[in-house]
Amino acid sequence: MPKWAMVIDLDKCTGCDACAVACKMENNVPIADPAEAQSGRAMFWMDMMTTTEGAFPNTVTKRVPKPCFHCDDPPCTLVCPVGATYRNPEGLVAQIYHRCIGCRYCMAACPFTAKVYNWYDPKWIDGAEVGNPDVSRRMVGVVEKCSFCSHRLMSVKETAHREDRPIMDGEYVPACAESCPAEAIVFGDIENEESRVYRLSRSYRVMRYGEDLGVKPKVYYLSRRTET
Amino acid sequence: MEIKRREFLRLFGGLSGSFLFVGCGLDDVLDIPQSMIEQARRGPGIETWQNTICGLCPAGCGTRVRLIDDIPVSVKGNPVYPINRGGMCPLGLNALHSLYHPDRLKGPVQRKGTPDHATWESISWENALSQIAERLVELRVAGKPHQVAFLGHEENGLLKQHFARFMQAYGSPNYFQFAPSQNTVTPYSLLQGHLTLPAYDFLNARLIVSFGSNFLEEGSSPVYYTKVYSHHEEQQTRYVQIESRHSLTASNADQWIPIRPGTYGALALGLSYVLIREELYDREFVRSKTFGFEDRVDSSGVRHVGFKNMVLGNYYPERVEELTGVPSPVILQLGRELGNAHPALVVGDQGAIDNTNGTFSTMAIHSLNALLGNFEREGGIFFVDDPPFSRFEPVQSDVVARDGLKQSPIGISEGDVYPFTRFSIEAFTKNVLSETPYPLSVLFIRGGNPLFESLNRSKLAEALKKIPLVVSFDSILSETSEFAHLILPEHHFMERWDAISAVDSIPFAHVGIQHPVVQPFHDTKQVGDVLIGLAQQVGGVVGKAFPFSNYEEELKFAMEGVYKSGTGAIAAGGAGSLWIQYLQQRGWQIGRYSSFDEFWDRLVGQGGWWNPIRKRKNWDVVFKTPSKKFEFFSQTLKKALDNLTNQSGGESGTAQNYERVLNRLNISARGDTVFLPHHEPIPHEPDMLFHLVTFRVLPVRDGQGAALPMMQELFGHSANRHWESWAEIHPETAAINNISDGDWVLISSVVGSLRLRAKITEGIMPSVVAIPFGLGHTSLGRYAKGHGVNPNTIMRNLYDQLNGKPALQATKVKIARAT
Amino acid sequence: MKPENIELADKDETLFRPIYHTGTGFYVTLGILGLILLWALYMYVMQVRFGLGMTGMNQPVTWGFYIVNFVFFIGISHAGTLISAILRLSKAEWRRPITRMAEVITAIVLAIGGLHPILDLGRPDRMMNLLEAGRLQSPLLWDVTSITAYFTASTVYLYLPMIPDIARIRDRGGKFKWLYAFMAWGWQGTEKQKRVLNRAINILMVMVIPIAISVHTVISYIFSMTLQPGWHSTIFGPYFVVGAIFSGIAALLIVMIAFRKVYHFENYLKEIHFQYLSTLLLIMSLIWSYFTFSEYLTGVFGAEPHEMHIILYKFTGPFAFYFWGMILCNFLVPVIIISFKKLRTITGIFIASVAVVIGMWLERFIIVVPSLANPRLDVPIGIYVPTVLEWALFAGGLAVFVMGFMIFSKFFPLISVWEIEEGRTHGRKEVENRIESYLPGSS
Amino acid sequence: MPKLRPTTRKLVLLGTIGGIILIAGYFKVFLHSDLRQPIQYNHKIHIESAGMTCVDCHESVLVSASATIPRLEICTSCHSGEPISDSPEEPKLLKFVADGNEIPWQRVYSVPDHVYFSHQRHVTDGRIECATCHGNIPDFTQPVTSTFMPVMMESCMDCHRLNGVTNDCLACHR
Repeated sequence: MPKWAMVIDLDKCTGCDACAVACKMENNVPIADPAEAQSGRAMFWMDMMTTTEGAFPNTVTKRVPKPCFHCDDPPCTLVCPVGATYRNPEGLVAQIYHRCIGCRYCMAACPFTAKVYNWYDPKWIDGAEVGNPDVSRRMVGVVEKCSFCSHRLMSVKETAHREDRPIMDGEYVPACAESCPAEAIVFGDIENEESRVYRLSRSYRVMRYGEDLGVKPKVYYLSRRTET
Repeated sequence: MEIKRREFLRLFGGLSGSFLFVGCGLDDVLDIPQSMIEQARRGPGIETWQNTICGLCPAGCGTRVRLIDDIPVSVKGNPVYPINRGGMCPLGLNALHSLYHPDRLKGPVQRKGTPDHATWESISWENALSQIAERLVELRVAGKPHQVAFLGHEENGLLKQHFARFMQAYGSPNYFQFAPSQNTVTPYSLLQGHLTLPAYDFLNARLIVSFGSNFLEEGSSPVYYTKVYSHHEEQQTRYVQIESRHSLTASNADQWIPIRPGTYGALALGLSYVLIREELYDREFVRSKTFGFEDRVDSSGVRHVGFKNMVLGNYYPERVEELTGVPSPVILQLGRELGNAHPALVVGDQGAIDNTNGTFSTMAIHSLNALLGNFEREGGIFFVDDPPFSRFEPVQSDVVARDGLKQSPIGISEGDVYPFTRFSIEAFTKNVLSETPYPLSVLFIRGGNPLFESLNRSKLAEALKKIPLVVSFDSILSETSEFAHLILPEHHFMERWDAISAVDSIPFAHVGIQHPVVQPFHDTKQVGDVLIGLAQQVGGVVGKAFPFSNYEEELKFAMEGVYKSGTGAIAAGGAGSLWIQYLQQRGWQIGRYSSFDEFWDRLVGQGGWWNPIRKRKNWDVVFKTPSKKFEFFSQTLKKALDNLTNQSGGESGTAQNYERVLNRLNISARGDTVFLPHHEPIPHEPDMLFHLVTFRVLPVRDGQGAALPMMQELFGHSANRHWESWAEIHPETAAINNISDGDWVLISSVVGSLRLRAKITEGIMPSVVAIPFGLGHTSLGRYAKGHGVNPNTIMRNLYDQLNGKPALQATKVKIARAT
Repeated sequence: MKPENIELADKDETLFRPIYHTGTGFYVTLGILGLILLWALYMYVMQVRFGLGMTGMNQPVTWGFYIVNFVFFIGISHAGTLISAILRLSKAEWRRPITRMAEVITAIVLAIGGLHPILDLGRPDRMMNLLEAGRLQSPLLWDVTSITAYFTASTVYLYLPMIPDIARIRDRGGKFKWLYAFMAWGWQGTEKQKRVLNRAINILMVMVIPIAISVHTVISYIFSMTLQPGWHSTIFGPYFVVGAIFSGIAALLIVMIAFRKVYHFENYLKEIHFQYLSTLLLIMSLIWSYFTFSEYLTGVFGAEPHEMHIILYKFTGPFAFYFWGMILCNFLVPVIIISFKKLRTITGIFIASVAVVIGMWLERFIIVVPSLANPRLDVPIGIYVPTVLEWALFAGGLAVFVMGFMIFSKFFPLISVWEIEEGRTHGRKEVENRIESYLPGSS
Repeated sequence: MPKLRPTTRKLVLLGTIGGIILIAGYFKVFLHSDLRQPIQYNHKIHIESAGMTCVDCHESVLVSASATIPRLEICTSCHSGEPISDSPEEPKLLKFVADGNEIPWQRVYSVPDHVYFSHQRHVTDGRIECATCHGNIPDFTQPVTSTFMPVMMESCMDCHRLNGVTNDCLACHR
């Protein structure tokens, strides 16, 4: 069974936000209206964390793209009362929107604030295939989050099965990795020793958020800076 | 990050907070034609991909459009297109929303009433075109074709040629491009004699020192530079960013050197001092390929000071530190680094050039490249060939056209104001208002949003009102097109044919083909076709200038030239750098297409053509100056000033006349220094303590992205502001003025003031306030209107002395806490 | 309402008075509370219609008033059954006029508190998923279970000791006779019935104590089972239980003082009851302060950056006002008032109790919001400002509480009549015997 | 149990009746299908007499997620101009053909937006007969108006379980 993981090279990443938009477009993530966005309800599955540190002129601005980390021991699935979020055998932490009752316990439990919530019914044009028809449109009151574009995995699997071959490295990539102009996001099967992700995840530059929490995130960051 | 106690105290005030019963979410985010909705409901869900070129900014990235049952559902980068290689910027990825934008005009409209109380009525294409054609014919009959002007924006490649051809055939000298980048070429032409921007070989440089050029965000093709940057992470190229603000580029650079706005040139000269003093410059190049480095005695026996002694005498580190605020040890260190890293590349743009002394500053910056001998070599600077389009038949002008073309252009001022401008919006405004040298009868505006970007908005609006017929090609009603009489909406880039090429500073020749990915949604037309239609209605020589039934045909004809040239190749996978090296060694060949049709089909299918192989140029091609060398001492400038002195009457060359010309141009230097790269002081305003600096962010760029809701949301995401502008202020400044993060502040200049939220950040000089440009629209559709502020509205009407480029960093402001 | 058989009127007539005599004040109050409730209902309908966006919650402050109030109300509910059970179990004679009111608080507040998680749901229509697809690993489901158990146990525990009193009302006649007849379950006061009743009460009161403790422990688990700094703490279970009992006693005191005043129960609720209960309040205040101290001391001493960040956020940051307010209300005010005999008047105790209730509410607020507002990663920290909607629902909850009490008082006596009687007849002798048995020399 | 008073008894009775009505109403409203197709299409005749197969009209069934409801174009390949049968339904069809309007077929089988169901995956890859889910359509003389197998998650999951196919939520939910 493959285990999907992501490596983000922060030394290559410039923080251009292309991943955030690619993700929003791919996954039909709604746009919050201005007042809502300003009050902290803008929805990003792939968020860009920006912090400025250090005193002038030795300023350092860290820009870190943050998807869901798809932890191997996810704290969010543990607390879901209805099993609307769970970790599938391939290590994807999935969100089943129609099971979700909107208690937001998973959001409170996620140490990385990776989940977003539909505070209002998002506006879609009735019946029109707005955006990506491969991804469902969510409704008011459910939690959603980065899915590693699992719908792409499903279609890749279908093709691979039809052609009777294993999934190749780089065949299944989420929208963010695909659109990154800096090629900073690499995606693949971390259990496959031939894969780029496997190689990169063993780099001396690697770090993960929340490693001390023991949740085993599957998003690895590469950075020459000692602390990211 | 800090938040306000006040906001929390509201808690027990309790009744505040957003409380909306309606208006949750955005209404009608998109406007999708009903037929498509039906199609989506019934279709089998067959997926297809089409390659085209993104048209949301002039960078021209290759895109792949994903269609399900012929409905575009997403856009991503074209992995084989040489500029972006599969990468995309946020704006480009959001292209579909511009296609489905609910405020796109559904067809041509005509204005009834004044611009302030306008109603827009639909009008048929035939009617609209015949109205315009009638006027054009009338003007030609009256012998006044020069009273027609065409204001383009950043079009390049074939379309630019198309517009120019139309205007030439019609007989008007007034084809201008209103793009802020238009005049950036002046310093390079003064030093090198070229009227195109140089291209930089970033890929092979080991050290890149950028003077205010925020190329990752504001460059001509941010995606290309981002690709290069990430490639550099592997080969460990060092980036040094010199800028007043900690921009995206600065934050990704290895070193950020904050500098006072308007003093970039002084720092560059300070670095020259170090290079010269420590003899780290390329002596062989300087000796053989430059002019005016050493002192010299001219033919008439007058002694002229050279660049070397001028620099050594004036720009010693302590003085430069005083001018720029950059500590002298940093100057020394950077100077030595420049001299020791091979190849080291110096680029200057936005920050450096956007000031009243921009031309001289950029000359000083570019001189560093000469000192380093960075011409025609790896990791250096060169000029890219134009793509080998087919040659068009020369335009057969008639008498009317010839007379019209002899008239002086209306976008350029007479005499000693902006002697090197290609187009000055300020001069244009003045000329139109004063009807000198002639009144303007018809104005076409295509692309951009001059009124939004101009520093002198009210005057420009008046000028537009004065023109009897203004025709705009905007697809969404904008600030500028509100002043148009007719709007002939153009196709969305996914609906039209076009060729995108010669993007500034991309170091290889390329052509990207835009082709219709979808049937046009609305009753719109490609501008090229509109002009062909007009030309044919005008008839005569004008009609004959376009022997094509439509623009697509013209495009095909032009590309035949590319096919026949036998150079370059259609963009394809696997064209990595190794492969290019291999081809370079063995000679580049196509030979894979049996016919033009095959070439054409593949070209349209793959998205474009490129030629990474550049022929080495002779030095007399590289330097087109009078001396055929790099001129530290610009003879072109000298000649121009001499001419001005002669024109201004009196005895030629007298000191008194010179003095007057220099004063008029606001040049404070005297003697030979005037013609050498030097630092000119910027306007001083004693009671205003802060420099106002603006910047552009990727999602919105020149303001057109503000029409898209997702880009509005992303606009200030990094500053935790959405759909809103903010002012970046240094903590020290904030403390003095008792401002904390998120407070409302009032930024006032002598022109006006803006109220916006403060963002306290260590990433800015204490003497600088930075406001992002792009929001503050009063038009441009429902999503752009009424969000944020436009910093250009409080800028003083200041321009570069030599080329009339708006001085976007020259205004000084004061800050106060707003209530 | 007039009793049919006046001769049945006994010396505890005061206790029955509220059932038969209703003043205009009652209707006015009820009307006002009813309006508040309607307002809250309207607001809730709006919330269901438009979504939780109507509240002040956002990213990352995903929990706000509803969860705060949930913990707060459930905490108050501990007043009742638990205290009454402990007092019964320890055979404290002074408990007799108190137990009923305490148990009523539990039943009503538990119902209100238990509803709060439902108010908080984004999709209340999918509530049944909890039963159909419930995952027992989720602390939220532990809550559902233990609150249901506690609610069942405490309503039964309220109901059983009420049977003799209901029978008495039934016998007195008057309106709703069928209701009383139904509820009295054929009580005739025979020895056998009494024995069975006592037995049932004894079993229940032993059962109720662990259930009650489990309820609040489990509620604390909702927080402490996550990895969030400020929440992930082993002390949370007992800390919450103590806090619950603490706020419960305060609420009980408020209710007692209010009804004593309104229904003239001075004869039953004497100074001594308040003295005893306030002593208990003082003890709980001290225990609570001890727990608070331990909780924050470990945090400060360990100074783990995230933990410390949140502690500072509470101590000196935007939440300092609430934090120190909480210390004032929960520690300084009750300790000062109750320690000094001069201040320990009914008014004084009332003030202290109100302070404690407010303080405990602040405590819940301080636990829930700051941890959420300061996520571990450098994403923008949240600002939480509740909207009118949340205030309305809070007010609605309080209104239901008061209304519930008022309506209850119109149907049943607020003080257990038969237990008072029992106290008069058996109590004195029993206590004498008991004391006898404590003394040295007795067998 | 104490004896109930008449009022109580009445209440209980009323409550029971009301409940029954409500439940019946629920089923009436939500489960009863009252579809009317625009043309009384006869599958049997087309398959038996005309010798057609499912794929002839539902042309995408083997290659895409959606089987597609036939477009008018498919009908016109046989039915154009003169009627070829004496069925009273054919003139209706010819009217649609003459007007060039698509026939407003009512969709019977549909999965919600959050479910991904692919015909290709089931028919081409999984080799499942059409009849397994759609019933014996070749015997239908009337158009389809109700589902043969209820389109419910249980039906899917049962079948998946029986055939040893994954029941991972992500396999179908998106």
